[in-house]
Amino acid sequence: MTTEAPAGGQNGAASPRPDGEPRGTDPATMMAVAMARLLRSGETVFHGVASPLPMVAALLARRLHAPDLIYLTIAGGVGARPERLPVSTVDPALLHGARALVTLTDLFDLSARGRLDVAFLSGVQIDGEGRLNLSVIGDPVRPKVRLPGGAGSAALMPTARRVILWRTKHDSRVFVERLDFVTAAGNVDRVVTPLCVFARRSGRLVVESVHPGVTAEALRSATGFPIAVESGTPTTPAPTAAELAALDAIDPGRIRESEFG
Amino acid sequence: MTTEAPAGGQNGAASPRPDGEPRGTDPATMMAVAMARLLRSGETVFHGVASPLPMVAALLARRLHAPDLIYLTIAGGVGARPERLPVSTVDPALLHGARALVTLTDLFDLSARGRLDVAFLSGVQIDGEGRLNLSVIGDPVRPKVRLPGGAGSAALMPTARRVILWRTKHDSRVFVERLDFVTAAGNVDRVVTPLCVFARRSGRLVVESVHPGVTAEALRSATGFPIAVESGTPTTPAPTAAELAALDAIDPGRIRESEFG
Amino acid sequence: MQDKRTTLAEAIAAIPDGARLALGGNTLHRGPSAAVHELVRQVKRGLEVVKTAGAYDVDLLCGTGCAASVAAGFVGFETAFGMAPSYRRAVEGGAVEAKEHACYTVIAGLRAAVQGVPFMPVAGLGGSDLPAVRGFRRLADPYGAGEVVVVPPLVPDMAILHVQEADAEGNARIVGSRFEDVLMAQAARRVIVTAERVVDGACFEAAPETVAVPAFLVAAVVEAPRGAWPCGCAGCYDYDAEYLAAYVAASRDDESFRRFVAEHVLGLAGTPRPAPGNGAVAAVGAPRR
Amino acid sequence: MQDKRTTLAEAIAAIPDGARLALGGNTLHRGPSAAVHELVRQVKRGLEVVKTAGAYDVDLLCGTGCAASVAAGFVGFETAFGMAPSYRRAVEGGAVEAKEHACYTVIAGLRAAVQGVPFMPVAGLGGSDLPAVRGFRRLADPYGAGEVVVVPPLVPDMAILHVQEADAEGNARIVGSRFEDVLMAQAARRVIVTAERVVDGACFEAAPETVAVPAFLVAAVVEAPRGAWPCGCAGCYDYDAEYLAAYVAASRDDESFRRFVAEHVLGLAGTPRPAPGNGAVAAVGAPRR
Repeated sequence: MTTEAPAGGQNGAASPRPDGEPRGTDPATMMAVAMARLLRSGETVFHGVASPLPMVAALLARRLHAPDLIYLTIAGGVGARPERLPVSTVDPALLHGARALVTLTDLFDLSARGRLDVAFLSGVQIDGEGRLNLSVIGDPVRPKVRLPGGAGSAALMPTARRVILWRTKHDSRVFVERLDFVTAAGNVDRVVTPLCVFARRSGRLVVESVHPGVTAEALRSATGFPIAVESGTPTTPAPTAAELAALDAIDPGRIRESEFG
Repeated sequence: MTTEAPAGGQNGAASPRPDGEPRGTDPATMMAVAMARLLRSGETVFHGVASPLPMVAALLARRLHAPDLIYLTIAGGVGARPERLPVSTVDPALLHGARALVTLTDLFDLSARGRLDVAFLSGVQIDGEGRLNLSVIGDPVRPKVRLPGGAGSAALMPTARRVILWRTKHDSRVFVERLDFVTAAGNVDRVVTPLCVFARRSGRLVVESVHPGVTAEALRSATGFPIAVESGTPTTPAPTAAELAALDAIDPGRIRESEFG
Repeated sequence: MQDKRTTLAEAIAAIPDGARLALGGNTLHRGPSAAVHELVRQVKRGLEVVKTAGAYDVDLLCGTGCAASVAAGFVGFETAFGMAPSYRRAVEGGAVEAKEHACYTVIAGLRAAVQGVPFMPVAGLGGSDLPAVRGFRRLADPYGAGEVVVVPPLVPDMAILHVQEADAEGNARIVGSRFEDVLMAQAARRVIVTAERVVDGACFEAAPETVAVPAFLVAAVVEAPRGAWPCGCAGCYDYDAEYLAAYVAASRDDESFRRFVAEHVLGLAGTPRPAPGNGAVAAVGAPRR
Repeated sequence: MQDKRTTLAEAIAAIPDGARLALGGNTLHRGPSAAVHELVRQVKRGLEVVKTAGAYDVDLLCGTGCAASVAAGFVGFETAFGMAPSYRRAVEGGAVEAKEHACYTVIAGLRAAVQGVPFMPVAGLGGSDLPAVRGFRRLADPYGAGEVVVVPPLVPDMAILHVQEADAEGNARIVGSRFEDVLMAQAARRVIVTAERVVDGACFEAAPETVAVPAFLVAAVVEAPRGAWPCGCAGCYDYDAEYLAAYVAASRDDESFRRFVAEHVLGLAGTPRPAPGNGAVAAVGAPRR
């Protein structure tokens, strides 16, 4: 999965970095923590290529509340305990400590037969139903922008039990009313962005919580499809001291920030 | 593949053991040598379970005229060099010296895509087209005799480039006019028995050569379908000294005889 | 790390009557015999046994009335011991249904299960009566002119595999031939691993390629030294020719079979015969005894 | 034992224009870059490149005019280096056809090739525009009510794999992640293996599980130290971040790309850059440099 920008690699350029907020509310930390909180012990959890935030989130969850989380990657090491975090999330660093090897084929099959609990996926465009586009901007045959391609998404989104989308840029070119191409659609459970967490209810993305310091107006104007942000919409809890300590231990080099421009 | 008898395990009870013939014309040796001669260097050659004669034949051919023969078994060791020959032809002895492991699935796939050169198969019944029955005698639903089953034959016979059938018993209950059940049909090239070698021409088995000491009459009466044995039908050449020496080296314990009663 | 170790009795108790069981190994090699003995002791009924090529395991489950059907490409004791006597008798007498298969159609059904698809195409099978008697359909190739046999999914409720080494979490190391064990582990709803030795999984980190089944597919781990006996277990022990010959001989009629089972299976109470050699995993393919 | 060793130039010379090439590895890891450089030097044209997730290999073949189409689930340099610039430009300009795929549909096509069947069913894909734009058909389940997408066979004329060790006969040992290399080796009509080191195959006998591709599938073996560079090669070297960043930067326009290729690819003449470390295969997953 990729969060590569459609043009020029200026990822996260629109991401807010609120000043004066408590430690740990920078977007990368907020996202990693919010994503980790969605994972449960015992679940099989997969991410693909170009997925530093899911990597950090899965390792964070396993260190904290989900010790029996089964961490699966394209590198194929099952339950790896990396000594350093790579920027490439297919890196052999993700084999360290693994006691068994699987292939990407094995992992797609796992999902296909309904045994993958969580897949992390992303989209260059994401619509109000949580569908995504990683294929093209413009006409599919002669596109304005050829995107990297959907990787695992078209196969995993309908078959993984829960799909968690993440995207480090939250603006109205990403969260769009209408996709240029539907690369994948399916079992989206949550969408985590630098501004908020969406949940999918009755087939539509709704704002579940707004990150500290993000205004309703900022969120609405950054989102290309209609959303409701009520006064009662909760604020995403800031990272706890335990979460921040665990993050420091897992990701001292702040690889989680590598997806941001 | 099996040569187990349909009732009572009296394999080879009807096999002739001509007296006074030169050394090496015993049925097991004749068959092993005749089967080995059919193999060529560079070919991928497979046998399944219960296949001592094909095991000996493949190793013999590799030692003599087919040094680059690729010897494949269900044990999965590619190019094994067994230190002793097992009676069970799935034995880990067939892993010794292997430099790569494959599975039975890999080998069926190899044949399915047209890349298996030779499969050795057998039948409890074999008809005049070279089709075989390893499933049932009598009615398929409530059989008089439940046979072991076709193992690889139904899949391999139509897809392997050349199928070599062997059977250590040659009588009119084995070589029949009509099968009770067609377990498998396909690319039969030769059939090797204690009495003769059949070749398949225009879809029918014809006698290619008769083993030393076997009369035309004996062969005809042992075969349940019509065959032509002309005065010009060649005699299968007796094993050469080189073949016998190689056999002694490969199979000092005469495992090749284990299929005979 | 979840500790999935349990006793053989408990692991097998979780299998309901009527379950579809895939058994690892091939003919005389690495069959999960200790688990099969426990199935017999627990008087399971109505089992469907799935195997590419079975011998003692399939035959014993048929002779003891545990199996109602067998989906296998081959059932027999190979050249040394001949036909499977109880399987034959049970099928011929109508007590067990022999679901005609090629090994490759068993594999195809397992593959459909692994891949979560409603059917798996299989090359070959032309001219065979097998597709017709099994009701396997043919589908036209939507991209070309031909057609191909498709096999429906074969989803085992449980796969039972015997391996040389496993850790407490379920990572299972197979020495030598893997046969269809990996496919079965992926296809099945649950997996029981019995192992010659339960080891510290840290030892797998140096050679994870030798671990055939990852722990997350495994529900229960049972330490079962000589758990393949009377099958062989590569690197550990050869098949027990004397026992197998006695088994086949005793199977000549129901009465002698019952006596044999009472003595050798029901009387075993989970304790395998003492090993003739030591239990260490030696190099595969080396001469034995 | 056949000695299949040859030079990179000769191995690549056997590939005709218009061939369908499957490339092993994944994104920045163990791609067969030395072979790709040789394809560029030999000015191949009209290639179809098959890969689950490609980066430098696919991008370079697009930028140099070697590739006419790409069948891949993903083409990009991951987070550190961003989009694949030449791939983008070539597809957007119409010079290269991007055959839309999920990684799993590439795998399904390869599986159909491996199994010699006219199509392979694939679970998932519901709601995606992919089956429609690729012309993938849906078939009704003859055993039930649903339907499933089926993918036609994807048969590479050649698979090119870079591995850590191979013997002269072609047995290929992969350390760490195997990606789709094994599937590609089985699916392809011919296989070229490039290896960090050609070793005496006797050393594989102690651990045949580590040999991913058996020799009988392999047509040619080329010793190519640092043959994955600028990709990484597990246990040997990391990907070359500096080079890749320079490559992506130089790809901003045709002129600077051409200069970069002339200097770094055409100028290489088969000689990879000197290794920053030694070439020994170390434990995978250990910290590097």
